[in-house]
Amino acid sequence: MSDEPKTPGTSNRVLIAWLVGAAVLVAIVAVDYTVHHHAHFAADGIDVDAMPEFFPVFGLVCGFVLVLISKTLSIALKRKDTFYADD
Amino acid sequence: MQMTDLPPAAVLFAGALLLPLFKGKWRFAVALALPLLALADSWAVITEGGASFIPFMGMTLQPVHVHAATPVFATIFCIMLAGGVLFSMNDDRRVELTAAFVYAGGALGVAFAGDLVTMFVFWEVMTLGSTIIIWSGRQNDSYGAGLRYFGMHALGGVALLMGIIIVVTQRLHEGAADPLAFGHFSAMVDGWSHLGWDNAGMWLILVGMLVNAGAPPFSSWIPDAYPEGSTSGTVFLSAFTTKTAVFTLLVAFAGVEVLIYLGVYMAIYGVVYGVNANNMRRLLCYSLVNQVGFMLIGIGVGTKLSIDGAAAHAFAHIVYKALLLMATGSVLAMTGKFRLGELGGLYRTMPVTMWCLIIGGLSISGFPLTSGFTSKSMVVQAIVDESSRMAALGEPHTYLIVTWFLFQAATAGVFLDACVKLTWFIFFQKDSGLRPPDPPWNMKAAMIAFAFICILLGVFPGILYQILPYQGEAAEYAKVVYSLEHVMVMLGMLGFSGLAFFLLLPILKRGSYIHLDIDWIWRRFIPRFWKEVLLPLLQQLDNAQKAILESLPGRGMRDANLPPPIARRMGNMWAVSVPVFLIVLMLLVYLVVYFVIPTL
Amino acid sequence: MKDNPIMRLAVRWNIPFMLIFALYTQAHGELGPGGGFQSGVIVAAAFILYGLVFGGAEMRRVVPRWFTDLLGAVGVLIYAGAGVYAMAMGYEFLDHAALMPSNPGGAEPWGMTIVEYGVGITVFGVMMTIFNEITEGTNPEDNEPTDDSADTEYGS
Amino acid sequence: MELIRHNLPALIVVTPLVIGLLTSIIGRRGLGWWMAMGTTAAGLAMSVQLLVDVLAQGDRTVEYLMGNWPVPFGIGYSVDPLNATVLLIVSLLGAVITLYARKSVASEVPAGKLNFFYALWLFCITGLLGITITGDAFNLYVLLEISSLSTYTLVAMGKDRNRRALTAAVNYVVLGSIGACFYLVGVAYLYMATGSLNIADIAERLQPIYASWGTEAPIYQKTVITGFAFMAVGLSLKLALFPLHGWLPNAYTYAPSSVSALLASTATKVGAYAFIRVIFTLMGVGFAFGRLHTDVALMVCSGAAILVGSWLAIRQTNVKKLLAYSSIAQIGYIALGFALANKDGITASVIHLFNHALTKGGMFLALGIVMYRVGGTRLSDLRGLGRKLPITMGAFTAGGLGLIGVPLTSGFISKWYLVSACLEQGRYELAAIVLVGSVLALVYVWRVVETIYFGKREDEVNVREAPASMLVPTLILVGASIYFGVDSSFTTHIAGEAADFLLKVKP
Repeated sequence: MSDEPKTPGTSNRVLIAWLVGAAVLVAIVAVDYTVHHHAHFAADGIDVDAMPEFFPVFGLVCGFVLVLISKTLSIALKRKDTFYADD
Repeated sequence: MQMTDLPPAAVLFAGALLLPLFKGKWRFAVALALPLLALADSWAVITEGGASFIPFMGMTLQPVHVHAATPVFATIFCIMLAGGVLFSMNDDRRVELTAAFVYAGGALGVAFAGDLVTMFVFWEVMTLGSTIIIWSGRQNDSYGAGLRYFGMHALGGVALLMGIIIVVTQRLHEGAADPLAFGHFSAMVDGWSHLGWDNAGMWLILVGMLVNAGAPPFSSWIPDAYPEGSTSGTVFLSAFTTKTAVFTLLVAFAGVEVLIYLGVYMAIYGVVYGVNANNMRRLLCYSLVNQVGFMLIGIGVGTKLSIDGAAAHAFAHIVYKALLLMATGSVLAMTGKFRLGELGGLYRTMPVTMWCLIIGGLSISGFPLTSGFTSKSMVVQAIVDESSRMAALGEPHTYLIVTWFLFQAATAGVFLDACVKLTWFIFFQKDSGLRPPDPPWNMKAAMIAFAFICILLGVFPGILYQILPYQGEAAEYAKVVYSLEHVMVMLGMLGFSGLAFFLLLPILKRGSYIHLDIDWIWRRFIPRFWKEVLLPLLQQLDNAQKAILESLPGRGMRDANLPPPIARRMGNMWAVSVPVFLIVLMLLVYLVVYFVIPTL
Repeated sequence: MKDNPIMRLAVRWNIPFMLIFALYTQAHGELGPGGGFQSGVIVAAAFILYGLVFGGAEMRRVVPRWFTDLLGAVGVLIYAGAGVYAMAMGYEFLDHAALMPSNPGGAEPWGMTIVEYGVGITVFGVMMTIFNEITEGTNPEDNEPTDDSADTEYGS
Repeated sequence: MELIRHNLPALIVVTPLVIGLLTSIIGRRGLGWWMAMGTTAAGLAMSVQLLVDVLAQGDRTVEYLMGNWPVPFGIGYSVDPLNATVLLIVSLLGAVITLYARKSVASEVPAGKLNFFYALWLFCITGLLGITITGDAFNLYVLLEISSLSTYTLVAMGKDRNRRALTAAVNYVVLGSIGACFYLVGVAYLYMATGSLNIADIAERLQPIYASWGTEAPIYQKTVITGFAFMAVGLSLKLALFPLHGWLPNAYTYAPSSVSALLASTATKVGAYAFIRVIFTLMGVGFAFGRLHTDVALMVCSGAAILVGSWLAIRQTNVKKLLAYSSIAQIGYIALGFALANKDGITASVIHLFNHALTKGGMFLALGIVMYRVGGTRLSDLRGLGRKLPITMGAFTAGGLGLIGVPLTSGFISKWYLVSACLEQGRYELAAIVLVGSVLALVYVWRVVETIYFGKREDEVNVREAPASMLVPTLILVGASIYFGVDSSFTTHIAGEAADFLLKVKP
């Protein structure tokens, strides 16, 4: 128990982890640019998913949207976790 | 007696009876040997194509029957039980282990049920076993949660039973050769879209199965009940109930469109509520709903590949969900804390648990080289194939396109939620000061074994593909599963939804909150309504009734000036006056019915 | 009432006639109006009249309780016994031909007579038992609740 | 042997009557029980033999003439698959519950009255068996009164434990007598119209009367119909069919434990039998249901019985009374079955007569053990008994599962047939009521089971498991109710025979 509480980013190891993560994302973007995606629903004229970097963007947007939906709902539905126990 | 004469479920039920007789190491050995024995027995039956018949009310029961999806489900149920036993062995919860054997036995029984009655009986056995597991959780609200769980499943069971009776009666009238047979229903009734009396049986069966699958509006029982199990109990719970429901839906209702919509709702619901969840095991329960949603989509699409995908995903899901719950259970066991806000910084002292959790998390999000990738992508591919097939035929298929996009969105979401968020809050974020060690060896062994299976199935999908219902389609798909395009789709989506998590970290605050769900209706609204509206009303009625009784002439006898002994003997004579009045009333009713109705 | 001389006299004079009338009713049961049931009631009425005037205890001194209780059962046994006897002899239950196999028609009145006496005895015994039950010491009543609202509740 | 076999229909009624009389005279101390036990055991043997004989007959009937007087002048006993089954139910339950009764009764009834108790016990069984076997409408009334009068007294014998037994008995006397009177009035009306008292003969003589109704000059139309109405109400009361169930809950609750068990498992069953007999044999089903719409009245009553009975059962805190209300609901299932008047319906009815007798009998016996060991049957008395009386409470729980209709219990078989009968007639709403009734049953059984296994006792009473003489009969009944749920071939066979007989399908 000698370690002092640390916040992320203060130690070198954590910094390295952050950098590796960033590097992976950059690599994904780079590789994705070279891969040919074919449109899944070409028959319906939908080819947005064949655009380069569609899926990274889609992932980011979905992450944002879902979290925002959750948090919006949370405002209305949030209760103390003893809510039902209080009966 | 040959091995194939022995129903696999019976092995586990025998185990449930035997286990209390053993202690210590022997108990461990027996408990671990029995699931493996049941596995061997299952495969003996599967290769023999087992069939046994028992006469029942002029029809035949078929307790050992091999459906196309039986091998994959029977196998995973046995493996799961063995893993769960290994995980739970340091904990002396005797009742729970026995109940787990009953529970798994019920699940295995459903997987081999060749007729509706057998299926229903094992179905209810599962309800019983799982309820006892919840009760032996001894958490704060285990008892109440178990009760709600039991009530929910009892109602589901009634719907299922009612449906079975209707369907069997209809079949008997149609002169079907085997009215009890449990098989492909959706082909028997055309026009699923109409909800008439002649389809009522099918709908009721579907509803009964969907309750167990955690479909809306009954999704909330999963996050309500499962976190109340013990560390090992929740592991058992996560595996069987929902997956047997998936199995039965797969056998009976493949290709029923409504399952797609329900599945999409569940997939999104699981993520949305999961993001908000603070209890780590409750978060995993929400993701369980999300994953079952994927399976329902697979069943609803109903092509061979999508059914394969649903079955494979159920297999993979049992493993990684158990792994995730083992890991979180280990954290709970070692720290006694389950709120994400109270944890953090555990990577220092629990590396094994951390890596297992990460592997489980990657699997649940379908990361390449994990089992989730090889199973889930089958469903995705099936949606695309079915869509282009229908496009070629000119049939409406827009819903499939929408489903595909939402499916992918939910995939991205579950990575954010069940992998990144969970790992981050438990093992990293700010240091909570907790320094617990890794759990005892048996828990570590169980986690490592399941993590190994996740990776194994991710790297060598052929192992799983060859026991799927439609092996030909699966083998075809095995050739393209690791195409660069597939891999890059997943990496791109997952990587950047992870980025979204870190970008949004400031608003992902962690308080001790729960979020209201539909179960608010029966947990809060109905009890309150009963207590504050109906109950006073009923009491008013009761008082009114008493007042009327008091005013009846017979009542006067008590107060009349009769000599005391007679008055006492008359005591409660007035209580007779109401029934006598009813007698006269009934006579009147009968006379009216007899005299008036025939003349009408 | 036992201090009222008119009552005492009337009762004492009446009882013998009642008993004789009862016997008449009994004897003519199978031919004329009457029979075991009525005669039993009349006999019992005679004794009950006695009991009403002189008190139940006095009546029970004359015909002890155990005796009347016994008669209630014995009468039916006579009735049923005649039937069982027929059965044992290879006839149907209550087929009185069994009493005189040589002359089935002549046996019938005998059978009916036996049955009627059985009925009479039983009715007498039962009437007396009922009277005894009513007049024998009444239990001190207690004040337990007699309505059953305590057994009901609304949910939990 | 041949002598006995020939006279079986008479002996099965006469034996308990004669032995009962002897019991009242000489059955003091323990002897009374031995006499009752011997008699009921013999009765069981006879009813089994009768059932075998009946099923062996080509026309499925065994006739017996009292005093060799030909029908319709004398009283004829006739046995067919239906009443052979009911005879078996009554004598089986009678024998098993008598086996149980010795210690239970000794603890609840004063020693000086034991001979009367067993005498009345045998009279009650005499009456029930007699109602079942007789083919004479008036004789049925006499036997009805024999069983009823003895039952009133048996119920009142619970007074030493709880004085409310007296009130319950008085209520029962008043209502039971009205019911019997109504039945008698009905018989009188029919006698007026037909000049006969034999059920089969009345049915035959009614045919020309029915035929005349469509014409210009109807014969005895109002007489016959009024007679039927009186009979229907009187029998509904005996059967405790909602809303005429008022006498039942308290009578069951405050009677001695063994009496409750006997009543619950046989008395209402015999009432149901009598109702079935009147509708199907006497009135003729085509007429009773086709023209007079008795079935509508029955369906409404039984549907309401299921819902109201179950609902009231949920509200009880005395478990005996809870079971009594549950019986009212179960009577609803029975009545619903024969109201549907198709083969599945009657089969369901007869099977449920049998299964419910076993199940409810077993549960009342288990409660009797609680009474014997703990001294009360309120919910609070049962609290936490799961550990103290594991076998008894296990039996009770198994019986409860049967009431709900869980598969592999006999209740499932009955409900299966009942629901398919409803569906066959297209009565979906009735099928739904049956299902709702099952859910309500789940609730009231659960309330008790929860108390038994999860309740905490404040007072640590030291109770031991019941003596074997009480435990074995309980287990026999509950075990049988489970057995007939797993292997239902026997019950479905005899019930099917009974249904075929009533619907006049010749084998």
